Amino acid sequence: MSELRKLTFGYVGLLALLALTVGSSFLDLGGFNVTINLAIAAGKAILIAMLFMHLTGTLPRLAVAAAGLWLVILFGLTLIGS
Amino acid sequence: MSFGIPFFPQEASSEASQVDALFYTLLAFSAVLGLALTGLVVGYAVKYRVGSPADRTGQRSRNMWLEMSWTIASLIIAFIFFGWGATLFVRRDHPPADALEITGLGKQWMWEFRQPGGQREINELHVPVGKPVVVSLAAQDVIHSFFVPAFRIKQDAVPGRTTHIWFIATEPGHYHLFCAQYCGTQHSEMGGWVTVMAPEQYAAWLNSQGEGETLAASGEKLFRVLGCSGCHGASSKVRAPALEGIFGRPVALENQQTVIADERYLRDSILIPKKEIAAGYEPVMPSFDGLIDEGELQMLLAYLKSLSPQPSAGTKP
Amino acid sequence: MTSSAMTGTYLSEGAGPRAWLLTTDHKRVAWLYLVSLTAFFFLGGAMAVLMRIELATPAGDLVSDDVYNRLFSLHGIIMVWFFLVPSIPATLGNFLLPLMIGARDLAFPRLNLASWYVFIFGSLFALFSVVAGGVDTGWTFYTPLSTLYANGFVSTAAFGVFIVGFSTIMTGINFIVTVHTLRAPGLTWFRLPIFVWTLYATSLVMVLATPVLAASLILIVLERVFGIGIFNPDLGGDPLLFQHLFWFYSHPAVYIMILPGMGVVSEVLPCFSRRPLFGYKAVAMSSMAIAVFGFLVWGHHMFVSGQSAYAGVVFSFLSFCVAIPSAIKVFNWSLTLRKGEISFETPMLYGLFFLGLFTFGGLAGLFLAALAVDVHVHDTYFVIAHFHYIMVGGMVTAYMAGLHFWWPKLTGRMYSETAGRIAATVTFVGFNLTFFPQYVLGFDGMPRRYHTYPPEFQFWNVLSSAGAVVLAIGYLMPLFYLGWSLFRGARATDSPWNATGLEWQTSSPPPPHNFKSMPIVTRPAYAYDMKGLEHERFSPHLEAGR
Amino acid sequence: MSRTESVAFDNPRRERRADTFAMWVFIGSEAMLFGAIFLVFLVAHLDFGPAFAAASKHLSVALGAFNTAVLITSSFTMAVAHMFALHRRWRATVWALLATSALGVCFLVVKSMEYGKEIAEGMAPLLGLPFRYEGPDPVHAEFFFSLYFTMTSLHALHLIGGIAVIGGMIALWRTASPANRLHRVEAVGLYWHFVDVVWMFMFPVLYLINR
Repeated sequence: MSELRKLTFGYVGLLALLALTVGSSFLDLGGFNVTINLAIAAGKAILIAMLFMHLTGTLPRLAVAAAGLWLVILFGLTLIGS
Repeated sequence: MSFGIPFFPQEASSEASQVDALFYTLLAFSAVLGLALTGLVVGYAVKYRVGSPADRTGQRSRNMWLEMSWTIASLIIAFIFFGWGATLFVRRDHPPADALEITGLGKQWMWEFRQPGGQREINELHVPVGKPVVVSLAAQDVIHSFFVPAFRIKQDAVPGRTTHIWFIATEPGHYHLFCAQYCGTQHSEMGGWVTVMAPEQYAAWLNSQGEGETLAASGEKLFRVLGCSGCHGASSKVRAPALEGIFGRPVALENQQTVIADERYLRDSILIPKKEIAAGYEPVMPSFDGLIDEGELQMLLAYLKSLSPQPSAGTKP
Repeated sequence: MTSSAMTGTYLSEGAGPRAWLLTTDHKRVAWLYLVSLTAFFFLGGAMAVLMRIELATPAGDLVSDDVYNRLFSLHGIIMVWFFLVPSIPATLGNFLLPLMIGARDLAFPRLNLASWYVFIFGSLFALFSVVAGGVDTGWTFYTPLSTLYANGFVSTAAFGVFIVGFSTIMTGINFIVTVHTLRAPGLTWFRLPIFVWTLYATSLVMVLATPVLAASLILIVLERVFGIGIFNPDLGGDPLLFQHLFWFYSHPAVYIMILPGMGVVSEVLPCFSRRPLFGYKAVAMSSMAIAVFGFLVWGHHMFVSGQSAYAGVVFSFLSFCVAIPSAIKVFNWSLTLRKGEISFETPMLYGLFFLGLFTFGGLAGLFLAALAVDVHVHDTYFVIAHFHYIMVGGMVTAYMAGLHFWWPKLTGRMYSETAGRIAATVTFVGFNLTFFPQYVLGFDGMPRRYHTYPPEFQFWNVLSSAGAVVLAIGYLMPLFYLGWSLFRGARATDSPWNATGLEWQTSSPPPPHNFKSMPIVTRPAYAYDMKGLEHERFSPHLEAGR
Repeated sequence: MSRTESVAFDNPRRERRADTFAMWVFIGSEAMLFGAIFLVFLVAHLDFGPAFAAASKHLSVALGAFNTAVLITSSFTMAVAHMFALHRRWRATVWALLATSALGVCFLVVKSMEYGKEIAEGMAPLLGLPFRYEGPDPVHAEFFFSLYFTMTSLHALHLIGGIAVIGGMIALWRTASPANRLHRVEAVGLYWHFVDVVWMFMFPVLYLINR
């Protein structure tokens, strides 16, 4: 069943990314640690969204895009103020 | 004033007439546009009421040219008002260098001011006419807001930071001082009067108040009582940064960054000494958070600023 | 018509509390909301009247400062969260959205009923705070006043608002999904009535902004109950961060409130002018623009708060931008009247009054967006006047317009036209008398939330207080003649105003699942200039090919 | 009519699409809730970076990483349940759902062990418990722990909600039609995965600040 293989691939990928994020945090990369951690977290989120949540179709993507845009507004405009 | 009914507030600062110019322009614009629209709607309502003989041919339910032109016209007008308001606003950040510096402390429910010479006033503020005055504001408990309608100025006093407001009073007189930010039970009682006096009278008034201890002098005393001088003093055994001339200077930090030693930095260094550690020093300073109140903090800041020769006009964080 | 006209309608399907309290019919849920919101409106209104009576004299002689502070705080909390935010969406929107798009119900009928129960559950907390002794933080819950210094029942009130937020989100999700998935065949996006567009835009704001309010209220409750210090400067917290989070919700919330009002007026004006809405697409798109831009301007509540001047300039610029779509709408509504055949029934009177009041409220917004002027009038009665012109003069007037417009559809009965016109006029006069003086007061420098004030402000305050009494009469009148019409009103025909729109094609009141057969739409909205619209727009005998 | 749950739909496929869309809208809404809390954390982190980094070292990376793996596994079993549901293998679906909720319970057990350890060590600034913290800048370490407890308990509440809904769904399993079963599994699955995604961000942000 190729579907199961896809899910297993996602599962193994997620575990690998987890190992990577824990491992990288023990290296001292200055400010880059946070960036790397967040990038890996975003990677995990994309894996889950695409493989587990089947993020397809216009409407679900619209909902995700809207929330993403609004989060950018919230973070961006708050941080210019402080 | 007409028949004792107040239509327009007094103008008593250099800012007031400029803000009013913008205000009245906006008022004229709003009146013209508002009345024109009202006239249009009422006119249509009368002309095209049911049964009227008006001509109804050639009606359209959209007109690209018309819609584009009013959109663009609105945009242009909006940007003009934006630019005008913003130009006046950004000057709030740039007080003249020779300004008289007064500290104001808001607490439930009173304003406490300290003149540069140390004279203390409660819910009263005396200022000379024609001279720039900077009020450095702090709050002891909740957010308050320093508001003098006749000067057209307002600034919140926020706990945990110092904010500034400046003005040049132009008319001698007696003006309302309000707290504009809701601050609890007796919010509406919090306030009093700003008295604008001719410079000679102001000087005389200062004298009659007695030569109080200046804020900086109180701060210096506090500096010794709290034991700051034990480490920061020239002859101390513990190595701590010297504070002479620190205000406004760049400080190298342990994490390779550099910050300007402004009021925010000094305040944080007293209350949160571990936050930004000066390069080359051990982080041994204890926090004074909870040991001193806002008023005492203002004294210490005034003292530290007095150690720097340059004028200490407010720089906002 | 005889009483047999009432059988087979949603009203005749089961009586008694069980049939109403367990209903999943969107039309009945709308009534549940209507009744509860009316109660909250008059509760909040009574507090406003008490405040105005207190303010008739400069001294604090009627109530003490503590009581006064509780009055304006609860007035704000109740009016904003328990009336204005749900008002049009939860009542008229709930009733009309499925009807207008030709659906049998909202996408999730049980979720819809659940949202009302959540609303009631949340409102119990708020009512508890009222009865137990009130809240004195203002509706804005600014920290650190609300977390460290206020001694009222802040936690319960904030928790109540938090819960009501869920009800708002549920309604928003339901509406968004309904509009996307349940439109009748032929009903394309640009054939939708503007009311549906505005409900959609409002739902978008509800779904994306309310959670941020929920987060900030959770943090307030946690600070008060558990003593954590996120907004407490003594613990390293930042009181301004609360203002950012709060206004990220509360400024868009203003658009949650006003957008559906704009939608109602976009239905009423074309109907009584017998003209299509001028610039339909521009009005639809400007509703969406308002919903999006509304999120970019919250910092204009914080020009003097101590945020950086740079942020102030950015937020001022964006605030001027959000004025444009509103201006476009006003121009479009005005031109809709051109070459029409205008009649002045009660809904139209309210609609025209909305147009005037919204315009004068909106123009005051320009003053507030202009930085240097805002510094002077911020936190004064100028702001109070401005947002009451928008929220009460605009939103509540539109709500009354909609209520009168669709009352025949809701109830199957007609109200007294004379009484309606008198009430509309009394409201208009009372409103202006109440709030116009507050513009002057604000410019003169009277701060808001003042229990006592210097005597020179008394003249305008007396005018305003007198106006409040007139306004209260204007709002009480419909309670009586609409109530009377429920039992004694003449039977309404299916389309008493001869309006377009699918909701008018079914019976008044509608049957349980709205339409006897699935409607098919062949025309744009507001086809008032086309002949024979009753027969062509809606073809009841064609079954959809699906 | 009984093939759809809502009277508004006359066709189960359209209803399923609507359900999925509604879940995504709800997830967008939830993302704003967590986004706001993350923003609070970010602002504080920018202000008090060193204090936060020091405080973060007092959390157990081992337990945190273990729990992350548990959640990832639960997401996997949830995705498997959905796959079985698509193929109408109902018995296997139920087993996968049970495994998912068991993993959710496991996460909560480990999380409460962590809480217990932190409370015992005096690092929980809640309800007036004494805050004992050996390290620089205890004031802002306390701030960190306030945020830590707020964020993780909010996440845990969501997880408890998810477990409860799975339990309810299994309890009502026999009464539901195949179409209803499928779109319920789908809706709960989306929610579950979202709660997982939140943790994917929470874990590095809280546990892994410059070890």
